[in-house]
Formats: sequence, structure tokens, C-alpha cells
Amino acid sequence: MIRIEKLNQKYGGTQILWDLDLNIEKGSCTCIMGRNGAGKTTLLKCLMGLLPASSGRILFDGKPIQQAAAQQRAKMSIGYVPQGRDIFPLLTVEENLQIGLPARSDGLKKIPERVFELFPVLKEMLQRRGGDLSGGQQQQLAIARALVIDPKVLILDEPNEGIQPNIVRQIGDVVTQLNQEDGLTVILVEQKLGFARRVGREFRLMQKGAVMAADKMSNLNDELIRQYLAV
Amino acid sequence: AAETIKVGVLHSLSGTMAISETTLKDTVLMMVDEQNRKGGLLGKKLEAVVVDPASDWPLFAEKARELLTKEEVDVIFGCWTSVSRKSVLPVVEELNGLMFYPVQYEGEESSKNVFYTGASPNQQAIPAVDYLMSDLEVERWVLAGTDYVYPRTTNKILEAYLKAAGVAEEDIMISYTPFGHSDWQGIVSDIKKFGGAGKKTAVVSTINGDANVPFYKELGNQGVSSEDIPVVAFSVGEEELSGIDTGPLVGHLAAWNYFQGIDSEANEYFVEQWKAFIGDEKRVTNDPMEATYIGFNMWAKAVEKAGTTEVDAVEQAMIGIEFPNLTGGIAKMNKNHHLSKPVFIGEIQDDGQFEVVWETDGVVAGDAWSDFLPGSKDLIADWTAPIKCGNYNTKSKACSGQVQ
Amino acid sequence: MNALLHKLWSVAIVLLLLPTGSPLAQSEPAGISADSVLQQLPGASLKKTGELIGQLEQAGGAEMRPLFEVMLAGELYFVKESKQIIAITKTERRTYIGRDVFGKAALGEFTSREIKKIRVNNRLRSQLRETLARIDLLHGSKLAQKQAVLAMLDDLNDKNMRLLTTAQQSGVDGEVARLIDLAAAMVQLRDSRVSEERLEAIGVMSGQLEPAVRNQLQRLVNDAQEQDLAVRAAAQKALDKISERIEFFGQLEQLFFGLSLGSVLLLAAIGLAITFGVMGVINMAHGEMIMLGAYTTYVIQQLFPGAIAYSLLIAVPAAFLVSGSVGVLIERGVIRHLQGRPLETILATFGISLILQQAVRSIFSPLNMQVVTPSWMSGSLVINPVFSVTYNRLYILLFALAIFAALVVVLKKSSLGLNVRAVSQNRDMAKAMGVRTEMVDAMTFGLGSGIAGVAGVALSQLTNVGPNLGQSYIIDSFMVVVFGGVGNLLGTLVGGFSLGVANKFLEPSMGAVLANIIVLVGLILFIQKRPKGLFPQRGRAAE
Amino acid sequence: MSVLNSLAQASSRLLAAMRQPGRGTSWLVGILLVVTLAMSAANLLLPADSPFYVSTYTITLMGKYLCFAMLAMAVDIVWGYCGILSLGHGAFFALGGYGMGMYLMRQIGDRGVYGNPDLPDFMVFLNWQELPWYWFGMDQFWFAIFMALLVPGTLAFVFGWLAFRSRVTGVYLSIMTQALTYALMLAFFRNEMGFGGNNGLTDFKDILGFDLQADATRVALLLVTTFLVVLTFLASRTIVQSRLGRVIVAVRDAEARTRFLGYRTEHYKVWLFVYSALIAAVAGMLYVPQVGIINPGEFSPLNSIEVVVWVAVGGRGTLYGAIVGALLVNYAKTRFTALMPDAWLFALGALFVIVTVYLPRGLAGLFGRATELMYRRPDTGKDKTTRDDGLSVAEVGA
Amino acid sequence: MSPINHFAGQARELMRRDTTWPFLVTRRRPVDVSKDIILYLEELNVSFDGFKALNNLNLYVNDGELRCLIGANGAGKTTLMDVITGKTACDSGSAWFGQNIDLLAHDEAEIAGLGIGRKFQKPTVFEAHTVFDNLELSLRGYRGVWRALTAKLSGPERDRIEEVLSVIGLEDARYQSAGALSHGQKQWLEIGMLLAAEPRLLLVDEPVAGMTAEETERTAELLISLAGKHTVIVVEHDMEFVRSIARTVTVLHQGAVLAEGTMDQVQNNRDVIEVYLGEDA
Ligand SMILES: Nc1ncnc2c1ncn2[C@@H]1O[C@H](COP(=O)(O)OP(=O)(O)OP(=O)(O)O)[C@@H](O)[C@H]1O
Ligand SMILES: Nc1ncnc2c1ncn2[C@@H]1O[C@H](COP(=O)(O)OP(=O)(O)OP(=O)(O)O)[C@@H](O)[C@H]1O
Ligand SMILES: [Mg+2]
Ligand SMILES: [Mg+2]
Repeated sequence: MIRIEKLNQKYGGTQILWDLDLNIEKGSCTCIMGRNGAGKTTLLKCLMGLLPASSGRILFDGKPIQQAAAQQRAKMSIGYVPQGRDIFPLLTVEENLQIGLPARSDGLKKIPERVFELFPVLKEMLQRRGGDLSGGQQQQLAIARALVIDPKVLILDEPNEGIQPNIVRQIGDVVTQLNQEDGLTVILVEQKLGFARRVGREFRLMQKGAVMAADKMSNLNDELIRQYLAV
Repeated sequence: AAETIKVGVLHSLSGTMAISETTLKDTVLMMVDEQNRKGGLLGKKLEAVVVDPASDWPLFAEKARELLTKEEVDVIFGCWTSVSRKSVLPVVEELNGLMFYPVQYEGEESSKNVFYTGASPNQQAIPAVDYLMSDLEVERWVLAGTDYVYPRTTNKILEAYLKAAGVAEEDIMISYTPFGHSDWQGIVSDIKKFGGAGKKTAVVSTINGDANVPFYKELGNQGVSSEDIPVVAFSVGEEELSGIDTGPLVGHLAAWNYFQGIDSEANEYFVEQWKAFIGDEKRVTNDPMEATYIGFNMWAKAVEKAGTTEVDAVEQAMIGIEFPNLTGGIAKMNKNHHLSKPVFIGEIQDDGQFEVVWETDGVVAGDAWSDFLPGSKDLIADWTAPIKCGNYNTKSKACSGQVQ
Repeated sequence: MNALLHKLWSVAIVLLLLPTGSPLAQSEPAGISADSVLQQLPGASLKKTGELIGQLEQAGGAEMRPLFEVMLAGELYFVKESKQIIAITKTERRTYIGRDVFGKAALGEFTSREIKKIRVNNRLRSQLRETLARIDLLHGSKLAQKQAVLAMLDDLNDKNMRLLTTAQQSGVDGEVARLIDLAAAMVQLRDSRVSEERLEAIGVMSGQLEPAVRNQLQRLVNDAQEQDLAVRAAAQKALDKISERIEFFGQLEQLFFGLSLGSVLLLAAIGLAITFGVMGVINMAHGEMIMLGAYTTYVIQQLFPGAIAYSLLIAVPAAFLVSGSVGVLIERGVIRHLQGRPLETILATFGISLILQQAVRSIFSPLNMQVVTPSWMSGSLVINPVFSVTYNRLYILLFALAIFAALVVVLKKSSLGLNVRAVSQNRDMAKAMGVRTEMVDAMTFGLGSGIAGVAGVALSQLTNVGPNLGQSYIIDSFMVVVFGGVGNLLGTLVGGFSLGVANKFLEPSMGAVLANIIVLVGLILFIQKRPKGLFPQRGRAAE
Repeated sequence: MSVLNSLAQASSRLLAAMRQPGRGTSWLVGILLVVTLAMSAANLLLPADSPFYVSTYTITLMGKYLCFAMLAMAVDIVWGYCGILSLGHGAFFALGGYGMGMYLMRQIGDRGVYGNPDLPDFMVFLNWQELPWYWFGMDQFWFAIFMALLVPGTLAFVFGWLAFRSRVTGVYLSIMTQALTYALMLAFFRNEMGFGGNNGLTDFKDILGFDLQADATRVALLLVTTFLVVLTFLASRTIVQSRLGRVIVAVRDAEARTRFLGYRTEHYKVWLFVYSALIAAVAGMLYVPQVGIINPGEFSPLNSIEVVVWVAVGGRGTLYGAIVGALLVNYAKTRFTALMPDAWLFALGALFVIVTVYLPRGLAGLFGRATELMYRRPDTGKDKTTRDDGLSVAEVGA
Repeated sequence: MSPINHFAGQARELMRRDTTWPFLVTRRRPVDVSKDIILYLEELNVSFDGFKALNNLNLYVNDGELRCLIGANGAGKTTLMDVITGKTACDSGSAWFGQNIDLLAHDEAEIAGLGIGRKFQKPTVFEAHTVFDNLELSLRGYRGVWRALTAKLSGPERDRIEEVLSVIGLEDARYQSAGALSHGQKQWLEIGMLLAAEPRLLLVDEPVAGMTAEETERTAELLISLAGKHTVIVVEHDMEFVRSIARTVTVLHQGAVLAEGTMDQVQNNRDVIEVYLGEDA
């Protein structure tokens, strides 16, 4: 579904991603892991078109999309939950959700009920400003917002940061459910091993801007963890 | 040694004053053209040096210095506002330059290096008030002006003059507004009330520049007609009117030394020449243009007479020079560097022109120092020997302050 | 009661005036024919013309009305050769079309050399107006009649009184009748020596707002010769009552002035509330967008000289398009490159404003352009003699509110409003949600600029249309937006009106300059109290 | 060829030096001092027809530019380093100027046109009977200087104290400063204020007994100005490089965070604002004797905005950027107004637009980039990575 | 309560013998912890547009304690910290730092000066400064303007910064500007800034969000080592982390304390499981 070939990325003079290759199967649930600063967020931003890549190719369903603007990628049904949530702080919860509606392929004009089924808190807070929500509530809103555009691929950057345990579990369930029942392709960046193991079905390990290991989640052993995740 | 005679043009081409001054720049250019066609001066061609002081007063001084030292011009035609003239004055005096100032102003000045070809208050304000008093039998007066020196002085003079003529304190209303004032509702309404007291009322307006348009619009809209309360203005000429829909203003007055509408051969030629030069049939002429015209021609005559462009010689040659006005009659440069000119009162017509309704019998000599201000009653200016002073006190027989 | 009084007065006046006979009969002396008078008109001095007008009125009466009207309008000319008197209409092409003054028959075109104007000046014009008033009192429309009576109040001589009585008898009602009664009362107060009659007259005059009434009462109160203390006291009381009413209407007028100033501020600021308030661009070229709108009005009037009445209606959408597209161009060409550097926009837009100003100067000359006020925008709605509302201000007030409402609807109802806010809060995230940020930016900037252009159309009716037009509003606009609270449209509305009203209520006692200064200082102090304006953005995120 | 080479080397070395915090600035100071000294000598010592003669016109022009450079520095200190976008610094400049103007006015004494020993001409001619109280003592040079610092300093303190204490920030603050200068402009335009109304103060004769029109006086003024520019530059550099400077930048970027570290940010801001206002006032004081007039136009908000524009052109957040920006823009203005009087606004406007679009960090950024290209260090990891938007913190509220 | 009563109450409060008038109290003085309690929060109420974020909250924290604060998203933990640090004003209630300092009478800078440091939920560092400068600015010391102008980094201070740098593992990034750090690195930097300030009371809001398991462990060790000399209040949703450091745990719910006790007690509390932990914790 998504292929990344020889991706390089620089911030000013500092190169972050080095000839990175990545392949994501349709319908998979891939967990990207790596130390702080390994370049995970950078990779996802490149994939989403929010950062320009200095070289390399990104293929979506076989078509190169590295030239496409972020909004076009959203229209191709890629949903994105950024690290740090990036809620629109002065829009109400409802408006935060409405933003994505025009990007839907089916032209629906109303926020789908499904979203509220997954995150009932949001229904209560529809009229509150996004920025006023607590951190965890914002995280839920961010996921819900990505779901509104009815994505085929869902990109989640550390979705559990600051979320209470029972909701973390719930998010895990939701992601699994979306992946398995709706056939959504999920790309997940996660630091917490437990969650990654439970939700992800494949893993990619990153170090210094390159993918060092890729396999089924069941094959993630202590050796790899020590090598790529320990400090 | 120069092959050309350089004429500096120091008028704002941008900023707030561009609206008025650009015309004068073009006038000078036209005069230079004309003079060159006539063969130049002293056998040399004239060359205009134009700079833009951008309505920025310190920049006026800087540009004057640039003209005099860098470009080494022989004469400057320039300035409109008093403050720009005040800013330039020390520079022109220091470098002993020669400047012609073509705009009506508050007087109270006479410099060896400057010739004032616009009207001083006694050539504009006093005759206008005389007219209103005698012909229109005005008994109540509104003196409305922009808050700066020209209106302040003019109104001071008028106030003294009116009181001397027996007008009571409560029959004079004075109001000052800031530059570019655009909301005249309250003031016009006050004027209306002031004028509703049963006595014939007139407004003497020293409102400056852009503020006039909204003022007249408001007058028209509040139904203050020229028959009820005529407004006589000293800063509104043909050019200002070209930006207003004059329909509602018909009958209001202005006092000037020149109107485009005055019938005379010379004037007709001048207007045609101007329209051709600027390439616009609708462009109008106005009083400061005539002042520039007279100033330029007098300067040319003086240069011919002196046989040089050297400032001191030209300055002395200037005094006593005569040149025909565009409106008929002869203007004469007096010892105090001010002109003798006729004064006209015109009524605004619906085509934006003025119809002369009154004029002085002969010419009026411009006063450098007003007779109606306590500080300057005793002062005169005389640039001929033996006095050679811009502010000579006739009482103490001394030339106060002036550093020679 | 009133009716009875009314009758009494009429009878009294008629009795008073009976011996002199009918005024109309008197105005037909034998001998002078109108034609012979007319013959003297060409070339007459102004003074002579005045005399001739008097003779014409006597000779021709109502028949001369067209002549007087044409003369008053300054359209009366004579053919130099034949000395024939004609009315002239000027055309756009500066030629002159003549017609017969009375018969209206067309007489063909003339050049300026063939004809000469019959000059009128102020004095003649007021004489003409009075003459017309006399004619209209008997023959004119209701409005003309009213005007005529009002004009006569200032000069209640015998001749005028006779006319008024005749008018009364020929049957008038309503306002005109009231005014004639008033006139009668004024005469009675002036001429009668009987205390009761005079008191009665004062009773009628009490509370009437016509300036002539007030002046007469004032004179009476001030008159040291006046012996009748009761009359004087009554006059004083009547005067007080009048003053009270004037005071009230004065306040009302002040309020209207304030609102009107407020509407101007609102209009000027409203576009900025979008480009600056919502998008965060410190748009120094905002004033020039207003200026472009005003120039558009000018151009439209030049293009359709025949349709002055509709010119503003055409100009509104035209100005929106012109300023809007310039806005879009600016956004696409410059602002776009400054994303993430909001403060730098001040530099770029300052440069743009210089360029636009100079461009206008080069294209249209530095002079002010003449924008004509259509007749429906001129004049005022007279509510009573001391309170009237000028139409242009009134319409502009309504127009400002309408624009504001339209804008609110656009931003609330279309997705544009939502998208703009999203983009301004987090551009990247908006992109990631599929918002076409570039489109949104361009549209918003275009909308803000377009509205500024529309404001320019309105302002062209109040002030100069020149290259500096924009400069005079830019500072006020920023002030209003910030005072109301950046990003809050309602704030801009309330801010504009409160600044306007505050200014106008201070003005009478302080003068225009001090009032302005005090409002500014007040604004500075206010912001200390509410650092985020009248309607601040609240909540965690706004900190 | 070798000349070219060595030229190129020299210039690249200069550029490199400019980038180093310490040495670049001493270069600037050096250049300024050398240039003005050379100009002064050329003006005073050479005959007027010498090809190297520098006219008095150029001297005064340079003096004026340097005053503007100082003003630009004042704005840059608050804007570039502390994020306080002041659109009203012209007010402090003008107040300083008025202080100096009043002194110069009093120096005229009875040499005015009316010969009145006490009253300046404009008062005589508006019929004032006696000197208003606030004019007393202004004939004493030191007192006048003191007042010219005290008044703008106090104003800045009161305004800053009110505004920063109640946490007025961002555009709200900017517009308030604008309102401040606008109000002052209107006030000074009033003739009743006793400062000469629209005409302001002009026709000065001498300063400290030296004839203002003498070349030597002008040169001396230029040198004093240069000296003070250098002095304020060094002082400001010391400040911005001290810990104080870093706190100030921290306030700019995250004021709330700074407060949670225990810094009273409002004290820092008030302090800096007053300091900056004083610099502006000094600039104004130096400006007046050199241009010969001070009038309320200096309070005009557009003037203050222009100063901000100079800083932006030069590159905000660097002191030498502000100086370079002010010199360059004003030089361009002088040239353009003479070369193309009818179209110079196009050129100037275009300059502003181009600088913003293509030189995101002004000319200083250009220097930075030029040297970076020339001296790209192999070890990029250690290099201070600077982002293009590093300075553009969202001071503008959403 | 009627306004008059309220006013009288205040007046009486002002007259109490056992307190000094607020304006007489010197601003800067060491916190008095003779009763061994460093933080008293009583009857705190905070509401936003009618929504009660804190609801009659009572909380006491012992000196030198390491206290974990957990609770559902939106329970009011961050708001609580906001109140302690002076960012948010509370509607009613009292907050005392030790015996002698009324926190509600001080503003943010003063509170920080009293020795209360804070790490924000969303890491906030000075982006334009280098990592080193960030730490330098956070160093403990007098914060006046003049002092800052003349301040020179002393040897011990420099050592302190080096020490902190090594603790937070950003030695290599010391000259990098903080804006260019990754999310996790910023978290560390902010912790480092706290360490450099050496406050008496540390409020740490979600320190391990975005950290790997190993880093989480390191953070835990760090916090444990800090306790004793400092008092630490930690907010965190990572239960493993909480378990590893916790002695006393307080659970907030809807702006009030729901439960308090050891980790085991809390973990087995029915209410806590229902609203927070979920069934199979
Ligand atoms: N705007 C930026 N400018 C320069 N460098 C940056 C920028 N953002 C991130 N970096 C650098 O890029 C590297 C990778 O950052 P990134 O945010 O992709 O890491 P990450 O893997 O997501 O880490 P974390 O788990 O902490 O979120 C880091 O070393 C960081 O310092
Ligand atoms: N300024 C505000 N305006 C309106 N509501 C607010 C505001 N600040 C906080 N709230 C509300 O107060 C409640 C408590 O927020 P708080 O941030 O304290 O929660 P929290 O316990 O820190 O949650 P989390 O663990 O998710 O960070 C939330 O429901 C939030 O929406
Ligand atoms: Mg990351
Ligand atoms: Mg929280």
C-alpha cells in the first residue's frame, strides 16, 4: 500500500533521514519504534507531506505521491494523528471534527456517529474549545478528527501519550477493531512496548534515520530491544 | 562656468502635500520649457532639477542643501506649507541661495534670500472680510481653521480687525480642527446653530487641504446653503474644487489674487498652454500657479537685468521688477520681497470655476508684518540700502535679531 | 380648542389686513410688460439684475417661475448676437444645448463663444429663492409651501403676511397651516399692545423649534424696553421650554453623529478584522484597498456618466472585485511567502502600500478625483427644525451594518470561516485534514480586501478620493480592531461604535483635537484593564 | 587577477568576521569610526575643489543617518530581542528632540525676528505674554539634556509599567504604543501646547555657543553622534550577550515559562523598554541640531512604522542589522528621491517587498548565509542549527 | 453568603491574632516545614464557565515525599498544578506552602522564587536558546534585572550544568538550539531545567510521555533519588511507571480526591478501577 524508497530528509543543514526504505502492506498494522530523536516523527511528517523530502520516492497504491501536497494526501484518505495532538485550540470540539468533512470521499456532511461511539466524552464536550480540553481529552479528539475523513490509512504518532489507562486500552481496541474489521491500514509510532505488542502486528525499528529491522511483532525479541530501544 | 542655468524644484511629489505641490512642480517645468524655447537666459539653457522632499519637513532642509551644494542650482522654486519653508529657510540663508515661495501664507517673515509671491494676509483675508461686511452685510462670524500657524495668525488678525470694526465678542466663533479632519458633522451643526440666531452669518475658512472636501460635503448635506451662510475660503481654489462635486457648493466664496475664470488674453494663453503641457483638457489653473508664473518671470527679468545669476545681484535686481499679472494689471516686487497684486473674491460655480463678484480697485501691496498683531505692528521689511533688514523696528530704528 | 383658536386667528388677521385689498390684484400694475423687462437682462450688472427680478415678479407673477428657476440653477444664458434669452444644459462633451425658457422647445446646440451667462451671485440667488417662495406659497406643492412659509418666518413684513393670509384662505392644512398660525402669533406678539393677546401668542409659540420663534422670544427677553413683566416672564418660560427640547434633540443629534462616525470606523476596520484579526497579517496596505474601492467608484462614474443615480450600486460589487483581486494577487505574490513569519508581513505590506499609492498617483494624477453624490444620497431627512439626519450618513450607517451582517453570515455559514480559523491556528494540521490552505488564504485575504474596497465606495461619499485616502484610515482601523479584541468580529462592531460615540460626546466640550486625544488615552488605559480588548479570546489556548 | 583574488579573500574574511559575535561587531564599529573620521577630516582639511573633499551636505546627511541608526537599534533591542513590537518609538525620539529643540530655541535669545529676549518667536507672534513654566531652565544645556532624558524615560517607564504589569502583549501592545505616539502627535500639533504647533521649533542659531551653521560644529556633531552610536552599540551588545540578554530572548519566546522559572518578566521588559526609549531620546537629541527642525510630524505613527521597517530590512535580532538597515534604507531614500522623484516610492516599496520575500532575516541573514556558504563547516552536527523561522514567534495572537 | 457577611468574615480574618497581615510579611523567606507538611491545599474550587475543574479539593503533601497523582483525563491534575504555581486563580479555598506562605497571595514568579518548580505537560523550553543556555537560565539564584546583567557563570555553576547535562543525556546536544530537539529530548531538557533550579517542591506533569521503556526507568530512578531532599509530585498515566516509584498515590476524579493510599490500596479500589484503571489492570 505504501512504499518508501531511499528517502532523505534534512532540517536546514542537519540530515535526519538517511536513505530510508519502508514498506507497508495493505491492511497491516505496523508499529514503528526507536529512540527519541531517531526520526520517527520526521518520517511520518514526510509521509504526510508536511515536510519536504530532499530526495527519494513515496508510493501510495503504486502511485508516486512525493510531489502531492498534504491536503491532496488527506483527500487520498490518509488520516494523521500528530505527536502533541495539534488540536485547533480556539475551535470548538465540533468544529475541530467538522474540518475534515470535505475531505471525505463520500461527501457526507455530518460528523459520523461512529466517532462518538468510540469516544463518548467528545459528545459531551461538543461546544467546548479544543484548547480547553485536558491533555487526554485532546488526544481522543485528535484520533476522532482523523477518523472523520474516513481514512484508508491511519497514521498515529504516539497516540497514548498522556491518556488514562482504561482509555489507552480502549484506543488499542479501537485501533485493532478499525484494522481488523474495517480493514484500515494502520501505521503506529509507539514507545510503550506493552501497547505495541498488543496492537501492532508488525514492527519496524528505527535508528539514526534509517529502518534497521522489520518483522512480525511476535518476533520482537529482547535482543532487538536492547540493540535499538535501550539507551 | 556652468553651461546651463539650474533651476531647483523643491515640491513634494509624494506624501500628504503631493496633492497640491505636484502641480507647481509641473508649472515650473512648463515655465522652464517656455523660457528655453525663447532662447534661455543670458544665452544659456535652463535646466530643471527636480527632487522629492516627500512632505517630510526635515527632508525639505536636506533637499534644499542638496540642491544648493550638490546640484549648485541658481534658484529654487519650492515649498507649500509654512513649516517646510521654515525648515528650508536657515539652509537657504546659510548657503545664500535664492528661493521663490508661491503660496499664500501667514506673513510675519521676510528673508533676504526668499521672495514671497503668494498673498500675505492683508492681500486675502482683510479684503474678503471687507467684502462680506459691506456687500453681504454679515454680522456674525465663524472663523474656522485647521490648527496651525497660518489659520491661527490669520484669525488673530481678523479677530482684531473685526473687533475694531465693532463686532461683538459673542458674534465671533472660532474653531480649530486637526489636519485632515474628516468628520465635520458636529462642527457644521454648530455653525448652523450659530447662524440661526437671526443675524447674517458667514464662515471665514482657513481650513487646509484635504479637510475641505468633507467639510463642504457636510455643509451641502446639512443644507447649509451659500445664501444662508456663505463660506469664504483662502485655501480653496480651482484645483481643490476639481476633487469635489461642486453642485451643492455654488455660491460659496474664495478670495485669491487669481482665478482661472478671469477673462484676459494672457490668462487664456496660460490656461491653454497649461492644458497642452499637462495633456489633460480638464486640468485647471490656480493662484499658486500664477504666483509661480509671476515669480519665475520676474526672476528671469531680474537675471537679464543683473546680467548674472549671482544671488546678491539678482536679489537687488528683483526689487522693483514689474510683471503683468495674468488677470490684468501689473505685479510689482516690493522692497519687502512681497508682491503688489490685485485681490479678487469669487463665487463657486457649478463647473468648479469661480465667478468674480468683487475686486479691489488697484493692487494691494503685500505686508511682511501685519499691522494688526501687537508683536509686529512696528516691524517692516526693507531689503534696500540703507535698511537692508527683514524685520526693522520703526520705533527703535533697529533691525532686531537678524544676523547679517 | 386648537381648531377654534385657529379660526379666531384667521379672522383676526383677515380683519387686520382687509383694507389693503387682495395682494394678487395689487401685483398687476399696468404699464410694465414682462417682455420689456426681459430685454434689459442681457449684460445687466448684478445690481440691475436684482431690480429686474423684482419687476419681473410684479409683471409676470407665477408665469415667470420657470425663468427664475433656470436662473437660480445658473442655466440662464443669452445669445450674444440676438440677445435672445435661453436656458442651457451642458453636455458631457462640453457643448451647450439651448432651449426656450418658457416653452421648453429645443433651440439646438451652441458653442461657448456664441452665448454668455446671465450672472447671478449669492445675493441674487437669495432674492430669487424668496421670490420663488412667494410664488410657491400659492401655487407650489406642499413641500414648497412649507419651505416658503419657513423662509418668510424670518421676515414677517406686511407683504409676506398678506401672502400668508391669502394662502390661509385658499385652504391649506397640516404643517403649513400650523406654520402660518405660528407666523400670525409672532406678528401678534410683536405688534399687539394688549397683554392677553401677547400672552396668547406666546402660548402658541411656546415649545416651537423654529429658529425665528426662538430669536424673537430671545429678543423680547433681552429687550430692556419691554415693560410688560408678565409677558416677559411668559416669554422666558417659553424659551426655557424650547431650550429643553433643543437640548434633548441636541443629545439625539450627538448620538447620531457618534454612531455615524462609528459606522465609518467600522467600515474602515471591518476588512482589517479579517486580514489582520483572523489571518494575523499586519496589513499596512489595508488603507490602500479602501482607496482602490474609492477610485473604482470614480471610474464607474466616469464610465457611466448617465447613471450617476445607480453608480454606487454598480460600484459596490465592482469595488469588491477590484480590491478583492488585488488582495488575492498580493496574497499569492507576497504574503504566501511569509508563512510562519507574521511580523514580517508589516514590512512587505508597507512596501505594497507605498507602491499602490504611487501607482494611483501615476495613473490618476496626485489630485483628488471628483466623485459625485447621487441625489438620493444628498440632503437630509429633516425631522424638525433642530434635528435632521443627513442621508449619506444614514445610508452609510445602514450600509455598514449590512456589510457586517453579510460578513458574519459568510463566515458562519460557509466552510470558509471555519477553514480560515483552522489555518490561522495550525496551518500544518489544517493541511493534514485536507484543507486547501492556499485557497483559503487567498480567498480570505481577497474577502478582507474586497470588503475594504466596498468600504471605499462608502467613504468616497464622505471624503477625498485621493492617493492619501488610505493613510487616513489605517491607524484608526487598527485601533478599532484591537480595541474590540483581535479575531472577534462583534468586537470590531462594538469597538467602532463606542469609539465613535465617545469621540462625538467629548467633542462639543473639548474640541475635536482634545476629544481625540482623550479617547486615545482612554483606549490605552482601557487596554491595561483588559489586555485582550473588549471581547477577548478566552481559555487555556489563548494564553 | 591576484588583486581580485585577494579582494575576494578579504571580503570573505570580513563576512566571516561579521558573523562571529565578538569580532563582527568590532568590525562594524571600526568601519563606522574610520569612515566618519575620514569624512570629517576631508571636510575640514581639504579645499572645496579637491576631489576628496566631502561636502557639509554629506556630513549632515551622515549625521542624520546615524541618528536613525541609533533609533533603529533602540527598536531592535525591544523588538528583535524581546519581542515587543513598538510602533511608537518615534514618540521617545521626538520627545528627546523637543528637549534639545527647546534648549536651542532658548539659545536664540534676542536674535529672533521680534527681538524678544525671553519668548521664542512663535510665542511672540501668537501673543503669549510669558514663558510657560515647562520652558524654564531649558536654556541650561545640562538641564535640557536631563529633561530630554527624564521625560521620555518617565513616559516609557509609566507606559511600560502599566502595560507589562497587566500583561498587555503582542499586537495589543503594538497598537497601544501607536496610540501613544498618535496622541502625542495630536497634542503637539495643538498650538496651545506651547511647542510651536505644526511648525515646531526651528531657526536655531547655536549650540553651547558654537555656531550651528559652521562646518566645524557640524563635523563635531557628526563625531559626537558616531561616538554615541558606538557607545550605545557596545552597551547594547554587552546587554544582549549577558545573561540579561538571554533572559530577554527567553521572554520573547516563552514569557510564561520564564515567569515559572522565577523571573519577573515585567521588570525585565520595563527595564529594557526604558533603556530603549532613552536611546531613542538620545538619537532625537542628536538629530535636531543636525537637521535644524523638530516638529510634531516626528510623532507620526507612520514614522515609527518606518523605523520598524528599517530594522526588518537590516535583520531584526542583530544589532548591526538594525544599523545597516537604517543606513541602507535612508541612503536609498536620499538617492531615489533625487534620481527618480516621480517613481521612487515604487523602488522603495519594491525593495521592502523583495527583502521580505527573499531575505527572510534581512540583510543580516544574508551575511549569515553568505558566510555559511563560504565556510560550511564539515561537522554540521555541532553547528548551531538555525531555522528560518527561528525568530518568528507568534507574537500575533490568532 | 451575603456580601456583608463575606466582608465581615474577611475583616475578622484580617484581625486574627495568630496571623500577620499579608502586607507585613516579607516576601522572601524560607518555607517553614516544622509540621512536616509542605503543601496544604484546602477546599479548593476552580471553575471555567460554570464547569468545575476542581471541586472542594483537599490535599496535604509531606515534606520530602514523592507523591503520585493519577486520575482520569480531565480530572483536574494539571489545573491543580496551575493553582499551586499561580497560573490559575481559584474561586475559593486556600493553598499554603509550609506553615508560613500563602501561595494564593503570590504570583508565578514569586512562587517559583519560593522554590516551587514545574515541568509542563507539553514540554516548553526556550526554543531559540541552546540547551546549555536553557539550563543556565534555570540555575538557582537571584533573578533580578541587575544581577542578570552582571552575572558570570561561576565554576560550581558550570559544573552543575555539566552534571545535569549528563543526567539528562543531552551532552552532545548542548550547543544545539532547543527548538530543534525531538519531543522526547525536550521532555528531558525540561526535567533538566527543573534539576538545575533545585526547587524545594517539584511538580512534574507527565514526565515519561513519549519516552522509551528504558528511559522511563531512568526517569523513575531520577525521581526517586530526588525525593527526600526535595518534595516531588508526579502526574502520570503510565501505571508501570507509577508502580515503580509510588509510595503514596492520590487519585483525583472530577476535581476532587477519590482515593489515597499505597499503590496496592488504590489499585484495588473499586471506584478507581471503574473510572480510571479499567477492569484488568
Ligand atoms: N524543526 C527541526 N529542526 C531541526 N532539527 C529537528 C527539528 N525537529 C526535529 N529535529 C531533529 O530531528 C531528529 C529527529 O526528530 P524526530 O522528532 O523525528 O524524532 P522522534 O523519533 O519522533 O523522537 P521522539 O520519540 O522523541 O518523538 C532529532 O534529533 C531532532 O533534534
Ligand atoms: N481554561 C479552561 N477553560 C475551560 N475549561 C477548562 C480550562 N482549563 C481546564 N478546563 C477543563 O478542566 C478539566 C480539568 O483539566 P485538567 O487539564 O486539569 O485535567 P488533567 O487532570 O490534567 O487531565 P489530563 O490527564 O488529560 O492531562 C478538563 O475537563 C478541562 O476541559
Ligand atoms: Mg516523535
Ligand atoms: Mg493534564
